[in-house]
Amino acid sequence: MQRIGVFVCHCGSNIAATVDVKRVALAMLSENGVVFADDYQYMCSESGQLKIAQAVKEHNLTGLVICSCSPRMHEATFRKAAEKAGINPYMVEIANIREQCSWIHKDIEQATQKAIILARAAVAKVNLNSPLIAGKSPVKKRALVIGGGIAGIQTALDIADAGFEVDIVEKTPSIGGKMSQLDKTFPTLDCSACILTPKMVDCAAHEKITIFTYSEVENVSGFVGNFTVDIKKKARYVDSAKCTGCGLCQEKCPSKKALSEFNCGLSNRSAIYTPFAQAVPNVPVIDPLQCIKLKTGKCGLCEKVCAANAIDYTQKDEIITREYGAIVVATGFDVINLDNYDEYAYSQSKDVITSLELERIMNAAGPTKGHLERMSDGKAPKNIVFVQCVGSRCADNKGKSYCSKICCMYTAKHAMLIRDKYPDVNVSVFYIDVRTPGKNFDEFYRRAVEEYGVNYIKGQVGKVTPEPDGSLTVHGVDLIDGRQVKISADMVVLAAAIEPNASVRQLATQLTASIDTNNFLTEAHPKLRPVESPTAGVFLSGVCQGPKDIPETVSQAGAAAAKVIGLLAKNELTTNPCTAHSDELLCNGCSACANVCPYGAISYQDKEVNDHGIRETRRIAMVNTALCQGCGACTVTCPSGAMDLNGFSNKQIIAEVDAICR
Amino acid sequence: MPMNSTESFAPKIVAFCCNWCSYAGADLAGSSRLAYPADVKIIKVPCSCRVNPMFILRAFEKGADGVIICGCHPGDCHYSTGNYYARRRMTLLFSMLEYIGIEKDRVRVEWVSAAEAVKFSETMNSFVLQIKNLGENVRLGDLRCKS
Amino acid sequence: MSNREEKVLQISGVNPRKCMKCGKCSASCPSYDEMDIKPHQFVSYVLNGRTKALAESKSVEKCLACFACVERCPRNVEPAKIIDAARQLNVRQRYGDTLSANDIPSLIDEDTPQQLLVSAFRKYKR
Amino acid sequence: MALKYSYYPGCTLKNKAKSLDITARKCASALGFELEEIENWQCCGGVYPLGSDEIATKLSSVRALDYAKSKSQKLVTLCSACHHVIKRVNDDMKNVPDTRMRANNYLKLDTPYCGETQVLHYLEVLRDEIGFDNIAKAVKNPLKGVKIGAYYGCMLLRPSKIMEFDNPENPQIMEDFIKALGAQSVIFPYRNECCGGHVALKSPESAQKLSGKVTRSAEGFGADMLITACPLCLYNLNKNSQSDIPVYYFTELLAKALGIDSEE
Repeated sequence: MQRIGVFVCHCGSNIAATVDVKRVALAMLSENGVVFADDYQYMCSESGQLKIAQAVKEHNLTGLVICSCSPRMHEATFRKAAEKAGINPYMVEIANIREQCSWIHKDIEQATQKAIILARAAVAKVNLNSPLIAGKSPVKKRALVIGGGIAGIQTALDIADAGFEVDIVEKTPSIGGKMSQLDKTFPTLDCSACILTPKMVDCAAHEKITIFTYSEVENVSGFVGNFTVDIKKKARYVDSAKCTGCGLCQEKCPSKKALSEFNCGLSNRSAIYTPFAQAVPNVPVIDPLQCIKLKTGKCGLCEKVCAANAIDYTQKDEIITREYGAIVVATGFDVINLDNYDEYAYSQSKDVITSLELERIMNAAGPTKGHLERMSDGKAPKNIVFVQCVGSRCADNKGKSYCSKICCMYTAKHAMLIRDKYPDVNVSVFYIDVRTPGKNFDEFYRRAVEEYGVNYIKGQVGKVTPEPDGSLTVHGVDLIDGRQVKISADMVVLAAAIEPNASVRQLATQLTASIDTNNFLTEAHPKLRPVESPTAGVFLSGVCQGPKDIPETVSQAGAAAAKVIGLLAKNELTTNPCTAHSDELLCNGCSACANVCPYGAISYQDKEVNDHGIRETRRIAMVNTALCQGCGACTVTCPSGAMDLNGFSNKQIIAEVDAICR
Repeated sequence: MPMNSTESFAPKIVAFCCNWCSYAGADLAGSSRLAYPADVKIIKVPCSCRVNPMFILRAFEKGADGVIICGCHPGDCHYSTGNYYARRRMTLLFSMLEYIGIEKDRVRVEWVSAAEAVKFSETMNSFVLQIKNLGENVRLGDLRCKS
Repeated sequence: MSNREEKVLQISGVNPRKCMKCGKCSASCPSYDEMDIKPHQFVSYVLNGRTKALAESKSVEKCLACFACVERCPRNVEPAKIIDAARQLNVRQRYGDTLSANDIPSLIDEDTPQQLLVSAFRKYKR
Repeated sequence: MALKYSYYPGCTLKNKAKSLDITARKCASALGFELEEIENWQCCGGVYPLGSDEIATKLSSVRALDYAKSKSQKLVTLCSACHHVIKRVNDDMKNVPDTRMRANNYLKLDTPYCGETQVLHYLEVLRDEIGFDNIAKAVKNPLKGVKIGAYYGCMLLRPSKIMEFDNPENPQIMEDFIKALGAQSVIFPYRNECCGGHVALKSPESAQKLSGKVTRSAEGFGADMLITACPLCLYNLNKNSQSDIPVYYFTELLAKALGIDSEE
């Protein structure tokens, strides 16, 4: 027989304003097993926890029910408090009377009634709880970082500097990511490559870091501390060990029609290529769709000119299996496809470009060697119009519902840089709102307006019409002036929304990490655990979690690294004791449970049992508690009812059902 | 249709929510103050695949008027495949309910992610309305269970 | 909210609160210069209880029903439906007609398509 | 067996736009499909009633749609206005329960009409059912060297969610049609901007301004002529744009290319 104590939290007025907490406590006193019930302002506070300890001592309690906020919030807090007070932490149940009661109901009577029922169910469950002891599992002291942009690079460097091994998996031929494509960075206008390339080189040189470029995650299994990951190294057709990075192969390659991914398709590249001069590693790859040798068998020029004998047309994709204690997702973003925005004539005119394309045009290593030119005729533009919020903040299925966050600042940057370098060029920016929260951000935008004379127009553009003379007419509205404006421009730059890299969907499934409706990875808690995924051992870094700029990305990357270091520093982890177990007298060894177990945690043993005096050897299911994650699939599948789950046993759930329906 | 009694009739509804998606979705509905009727009481389970059809029948025996099972979206299960098992089991339960002459609309399966607070609240509102339209569960209630 | 505002909202089926005031409707409107109340203002006129002014505006008859604002609105607000609802308020009233059969002969030529007359009667007359 | 469609000609095609009707029918039989005129069709009203409470103004469309349903045929239209109205009413009948219920209450059909009929524009028949490559094969007099601007106007394209005709900002169907006839298509940005025909009766000055923009834009990009599907656009561009650029119905060109005599 349990001796249960019930504690009803006011949560300030969050609960107490809608739920009559005294009545809930009083009602619990007549429940089976309850010997003590009380209410308090803040149960999670130190004095609240002290109250629990006192009651345990005074009333010799064996189980606790806390009626408070969601267990996702403070279950761990109260379990610790119980342990301190000398009760097994798994003898605690939470009745969620805040998120699932006081916050959604207005009527005090109704909410109080519901709180009583929820508390009743928790009491019924605790009556059947039994003490559980958590097991231990070892931690593999290596981290995997998926994605080699600035987020992945920073995370990897921070983890490696703490002395742990890190692997970076990057799907393109070089690390560097989107930041390597940028020309200058706001709000300081320092050159992106100047601050990024040293970090890339550091990564390559770090003894604790292994970089797998041109590689993808193929499969993930295991759990926190013990992940096993298959990495596919795509055939590079170049032996990285032999290649000296001289670049002669690229120079001689006769196939030069492919569009350069790095330059956003604005220039061409050879079939054998490194994406950009500072690529890490400085080892080219052969694009099999463009290579004449791989397509037709003829050519082989690169092989002939390679003094290091590094070319290998027979290379095949390779699978490498590695073990990790923690995984960081840093898959970054892409600019949205603009097919839904043909009113801006992006597909109809070469002089309508995205902001990322403008970065390449402004960059000395870009398609125009840094000269501001129109992509259609190479002429210098005299009038440039920027359009903000293209595909952001939409509620129409065409675009994204969120604000892409970085566009206001990079547009101000572009406008300022152009006015600085080409003072005779007129620059107009159509905006809906200018959003510049951030250190020195609004000052930066104001400088664009006040010092550089950028013409900011409040209003959106309805349509861009290409004209017979090659110019573009921008049809917009000036809401402050109250008139339609038509600007004749030579170049239109669209601040297109950003979205998570498409690979993240599949990756989320592999990692069983949840993603939101916009394909951003979900954090464990939006405020308190912003760099952790709800899946233990999986961490988030950079834009894969939500739009952010470089400084924010770098801080989040560092935070993710700190979390990983905290995990890898442990020698072993406490495992979840809520695992399955089978009753050897009921088990008939049918294998149904092993067939549904996603973790291969169930095996069979021939074991001698004593069934009511009859001794015989039977085939019996055994659960490996280190592997079992406690989903409970086996418990429902088991035809004889032998499988049950600690913490969520059949009897416990039925007791909750009964208490609710009573 | 017992439309006129829907005002006074407060159905008993049990909602099984998986710990990773739907329970979190319910929490988010709470912190976003998206109301749904107090008739819904949530039982947390690790995964929708932990819900034994027997629990549902038990709830009906004990006088529940509707049972709803919420899990992660297909493909997003924290345990990879649990929600697929749940879906298959519930399909069988539906045909069994139909076979024994019970309105299968008293049971619903919905996928609600941790981010879908609006969907959670809308689902609960519509389910309660559906149960109110069906009226009290009289056919499944076990008289021995009535006090 | 007055009866008239409610009526406009009910006829139009539009939720004006979805508007984020970007002005893309006004940027797209081919009749902008002819209108006294501009497309992006339709929403705030309804929200601020100025539907009477909206119904009496020139815009009511200047809207071309070309649906450029509907197509391009990033928030699915459909401004064309608001101004059409304001027009409906007028023509559904007694003496709300702004065209009579007697006016027709002076307005047409030998090529005028029937379609134009039919739609004009829908637009200007109960 | 020839493909058969229920055909809704509409008021103007029986009168001022007879050539649109005649050439369309003749081309249809040359291309192996038949337009069966819906019995006792009534005028669609010319404009789609935007009010969510409008029922009576939608009934003529529903009758035509139900007729096509009873014959298990797709409903084909030619005039942009008719197409716009009937397609949108059909969408209401399919997706707006209140309109569906009240319209059916009025009509008292044997079985309620719930948006079952598929509504096609003649151009969609050419593209999706016949195929532009087959049309190219049937062309006897290719319109070599002719530069043609396709003027879409508003009603075929918008709102694209419901019309589902083509990309509303960068449509291709008429350009592909022009190419199938052996001519050269001229893309000009005003091809999907309104010509102002809707106010041609009471604000001719607006109609002049707007239609002028359309023809100037087309001429600027080198179009020799314009084609359209809409009798009102054709009238307005001819009368109000103050340009001499010829405007034809697309079916007139089709007839010419197929070598069909377009006289009655």
